[in-house]
Amino acid sequence: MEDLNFQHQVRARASGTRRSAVVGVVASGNLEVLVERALPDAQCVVDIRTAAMGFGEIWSAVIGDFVERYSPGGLKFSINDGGARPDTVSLRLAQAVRLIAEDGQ
Amino acid sequence: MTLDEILVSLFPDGHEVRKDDGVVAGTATLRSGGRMLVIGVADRTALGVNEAIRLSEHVLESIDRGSGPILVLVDSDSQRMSKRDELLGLNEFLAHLAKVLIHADMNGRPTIGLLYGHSAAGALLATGLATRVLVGLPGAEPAVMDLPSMARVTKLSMEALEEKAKSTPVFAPGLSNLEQMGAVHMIWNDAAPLASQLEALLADMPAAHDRRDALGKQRGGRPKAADISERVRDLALQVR
Amino acid sequence: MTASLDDVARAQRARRTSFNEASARTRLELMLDAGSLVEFIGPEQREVSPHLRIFDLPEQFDDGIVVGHARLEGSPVFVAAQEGRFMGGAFGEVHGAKLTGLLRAAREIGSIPVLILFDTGGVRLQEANAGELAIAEIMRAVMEARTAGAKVIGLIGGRSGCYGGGGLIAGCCSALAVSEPGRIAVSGPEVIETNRGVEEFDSRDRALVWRTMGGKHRRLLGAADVFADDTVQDFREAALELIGLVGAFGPDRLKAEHERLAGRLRRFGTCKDAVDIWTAEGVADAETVPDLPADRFIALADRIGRTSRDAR
Amino acid sequence: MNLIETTGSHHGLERDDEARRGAKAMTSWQNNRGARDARIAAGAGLAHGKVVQARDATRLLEAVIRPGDRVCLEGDNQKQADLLSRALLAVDLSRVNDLHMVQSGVVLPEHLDLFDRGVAKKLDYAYSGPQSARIARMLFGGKIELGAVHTYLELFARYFIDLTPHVALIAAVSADRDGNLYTGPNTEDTPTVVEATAFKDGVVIAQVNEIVEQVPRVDIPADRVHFIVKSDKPFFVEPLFTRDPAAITEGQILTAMLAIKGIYAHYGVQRLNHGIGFSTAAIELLLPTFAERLGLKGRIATHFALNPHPALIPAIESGWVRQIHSFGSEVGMDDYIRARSDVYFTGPDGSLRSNRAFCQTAGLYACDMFIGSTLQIDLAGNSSTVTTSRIAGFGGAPNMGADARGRRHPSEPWLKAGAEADPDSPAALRRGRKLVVQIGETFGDKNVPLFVERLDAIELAEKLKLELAPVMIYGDDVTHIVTEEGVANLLLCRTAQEREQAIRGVAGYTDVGRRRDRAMVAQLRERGVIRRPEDLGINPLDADRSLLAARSIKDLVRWSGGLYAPPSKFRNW
Repeated sequence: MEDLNFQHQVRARASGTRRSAVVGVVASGNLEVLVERALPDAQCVVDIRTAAMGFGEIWSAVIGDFVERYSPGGLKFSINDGGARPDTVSLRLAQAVRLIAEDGQ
Repeated sequence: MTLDEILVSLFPDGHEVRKDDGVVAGTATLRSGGRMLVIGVADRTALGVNEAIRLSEHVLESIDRGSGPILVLVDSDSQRMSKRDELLGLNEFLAHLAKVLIHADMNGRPTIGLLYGHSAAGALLATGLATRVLVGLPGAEPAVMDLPSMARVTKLSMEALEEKAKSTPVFAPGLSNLEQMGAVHMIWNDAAPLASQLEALLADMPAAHDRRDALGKQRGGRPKAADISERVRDLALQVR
Repeated sequence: MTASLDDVARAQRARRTSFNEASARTRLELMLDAGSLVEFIGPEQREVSPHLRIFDLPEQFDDGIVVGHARLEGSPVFVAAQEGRFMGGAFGEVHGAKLTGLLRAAREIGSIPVLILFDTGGVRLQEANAGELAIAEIMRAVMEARTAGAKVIGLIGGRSGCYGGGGLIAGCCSALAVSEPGRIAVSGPEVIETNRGVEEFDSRDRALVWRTMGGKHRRLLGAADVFADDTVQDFREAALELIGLVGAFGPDRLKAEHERLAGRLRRFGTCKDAVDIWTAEGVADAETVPDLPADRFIALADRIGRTSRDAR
Repeated sequence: MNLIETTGSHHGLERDDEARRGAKAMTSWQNNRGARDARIAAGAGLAHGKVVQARDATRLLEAVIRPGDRVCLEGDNQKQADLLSRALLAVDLSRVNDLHMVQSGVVLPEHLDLFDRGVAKKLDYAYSGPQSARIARMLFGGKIELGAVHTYLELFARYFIDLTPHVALIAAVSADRDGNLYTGPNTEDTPTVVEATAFKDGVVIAQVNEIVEQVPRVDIPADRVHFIVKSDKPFFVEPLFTRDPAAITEGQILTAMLAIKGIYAHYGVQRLNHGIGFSTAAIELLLPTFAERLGLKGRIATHFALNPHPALIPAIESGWVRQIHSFGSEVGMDDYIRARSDVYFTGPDGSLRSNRAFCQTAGLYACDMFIGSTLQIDLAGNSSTVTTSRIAGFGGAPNMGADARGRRHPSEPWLKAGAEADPDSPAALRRGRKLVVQIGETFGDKNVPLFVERLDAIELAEKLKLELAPVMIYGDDVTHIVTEEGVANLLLCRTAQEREQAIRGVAGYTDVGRRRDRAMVAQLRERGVIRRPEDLGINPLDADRSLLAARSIKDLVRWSGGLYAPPSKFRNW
């Protein structure tokens, strides 16, 4: 397993009021993303534990594009990865943002 | 110890326990003079639908007509792995046996398991692990999963698995591992008469309440189970 | 009670959603009254398995099971749903302890039913001893909860089926609902083939696997009382039906179960294949049973009339 | 002497001598006919009429086949003359050896065992899917003398020019006593193989599942068949074209949505061929849902050159598809096809008539689009399914995925593609272009990237000293690449550099993708060379499995009204 951590300063706070949400499942080629509204508005943190070693550069690119596109301010993402492909990672991150953007608990 | 040696050592006052095609059943006289139902699986026999229905029948009959504690002797294979057994619903037969034992235990017929040989997987769940107190005899060799199968599935070498097994009791076969988990409550001394050890246990039988997770925590085998189940229980009671 | 707009939307989605395909969380979200689920020790608590790290394997924040409290048609229920895609839904230490705790609460309360959405290959290999013991504790807790008056309903239709110790827990439940893709057994097809050879059981012959272990066979045997079509809404309805059907547990149940199982052995003990059993039950064209659509199959099962009601 | 017999093979000369000995009265211009008659006479002792017992199959082959013969052992990506391949493997090496196998498919283990044992020596073939790893090892080890790897149509063509079989070993469903053959839904290559063999003095031996009074229809007339061997078991057929909808991912659905909106709808593609991957299965399953909501029914995907894909059942049942001609059949589809003869080609008996050669030709000339997946794409758009340790062959994809230079009839998509590629030429003199689309996810199984700087096929060609690298589809034939990141329209690229950046621009997070020139990619996007999901009005979050018309094999059975009977390995009931 490999642990990765990315921290970004972002333009704006993510919308919605939900405190946390989880999408995806840890399985071969899949991942789970736990997202929590736990940070100052201008910050975004992504913690990753991945079964696929040596893909740090790709993660960095995927997370960079994601943060640029969605401006997920105030959100902390925790990822358990079963070796998902980058497009699956992007999709799950987008799904997590959509889910936490809902109102409610 | 062989089954006969065990029975003699357990019941010096006599027993009518018979073995038939690997299925053990009968009654025995305790030192205290009371009677005890004895059932079990011997000779490393696989536990299939035929064996399970016979065993549960003895227990149900005894619930109706007998009294006293129940002893479950275990030297079995795994559950019987066959098309026929699964076709006929082996899970129901094994669950039925376990249910009958649990029910008896909860209703004044305390159950003791005595693991003296091998056992594995579904067979262990339906017998020894369905009793209130599971006792191990030295030399018993339970294996929830055998290491070669584990090696195949995990794609780790036997050496690697054996190395890991040194640092944790959580996956490898063996009596002491199950003891640390809290599954085996105690290991008797096979050099001393078993009868007195049985009498001592019966005299000081723990309550029917399942405390195996607490034992596993105390013995360091299961660091989280007791706390997690307790927390869930508390949370669930709060929402009432 | 009139359904809220949320519940109407929920029911529509639940009717369209395959139970087999849905995740554990989606099953619960769509099966239970809208927004009613309160999860205990959710993923944000990060109570992961303490053992998977030994094998350098990824963890899941909820260890593959969701447990909580919710409402079903307005009434309280406890629920547990296994995620069959994480480690095959297998029982590990934390995974199992969550269900044990839930059942222990159900025993203390006595009146709130427990729904278990099984989706499991059995014991998690990497923590086999802890998983095996967790199953033993769950079986005990199910029986104690039932004895205290709680109904424990098993719902089986996930992709990992209900194998190994999961099959034994299912056998302890008050009643089961199963769908066609659902499977209930102890030994998995590959396990039988590996140990006994391909002549005993060809695990790649999936038609054989399903007619030996699948939902239709289990329903016809009476091992499951309700056959659900593979939608989340059907499982909701099945759960409601079973909660209504199940009576109190007592020793008479175990005797009746004994008769039921002994009778099964007498009648079908020499059958070589599920088709022989169905034929012995008087089903004409028994080999077509796997192809029957749900409504016709349910009519057939009802006509044969085998059930484990009051006998488990 | 004709061309074939002057290729210098000493075996050929030996056979001529033998022919002279066997038929003294013959003129020197009919040696081959004499030789053929002698072979038949040698086998006749084992036959009652034309029928030979299965246990005598090896003896029959020893009697009929000569060392060094060109032998076509029928086998393609689906059906296999498996009894005859086992019989051939068992021959006495002193009587039969050093054969030159000319066959579509190297699929069964026995096909390669022939070379290990020395029964065969040289190989010309088209497809080797299941044996791709072993055939690579044997080629490296020099166990096989390779002629060439072909496309199906190309190998068929050579059957009539310079690779004509001396003996064809074929498979059919049934035969009558005279030798009329019914090949059933899996007719596939048989008419082509028999045509080349029987009309050029070769011997045709058929294995059949049963011998009947009257065959349901005559697929091969009796006078082209010399021996019949009754097999105990039906010949093997691989369900190669069945894709379980349960395994289709959200990424594949997104990619399929992009293809439908960005290509099918854009060009109005009605006549087409689909490859066998999950991405194209996703397209098939999105037709009655996503594409229907876009109002595309009747405007796209109406006529196919295609095997009977089970995944197409919902589209057929929803009235999308007018006509399908097939290379072969598909296991479990027979009853469905029979009941949907408006759509499929069927014989007077009601069952499917497939024909690989005609269908390949149809795909090449009468289809406006090929869409399929591949394993590797390089910066010029060349693609290959070869990796350094696997040689899967070509099969039919290059015929489908090539612009037919001989095409003369116009159609809207063809003309539109031609205009995009060459806007400056006068319309009346401008060739159209076939749409050749490569579809796939940027990372494949085990996170292996689809895009590479250099194809593994080149390394393989160097190792094996091949003159040509095994390229599945050449870059200059490829018109579009679709990934989850977007659609690249290579027709609109004017320079090699633009082409490279267009490819990099849809290569996602692969090394190739991350090394893009971001400014140039942005510019290409403005020109519409690259189109992202949002450019096509598609939200990736909408790419959900609930969009699939069928999400399981069971759903396909339901759509078919119970007519589709999937093989056991695809069932979960």
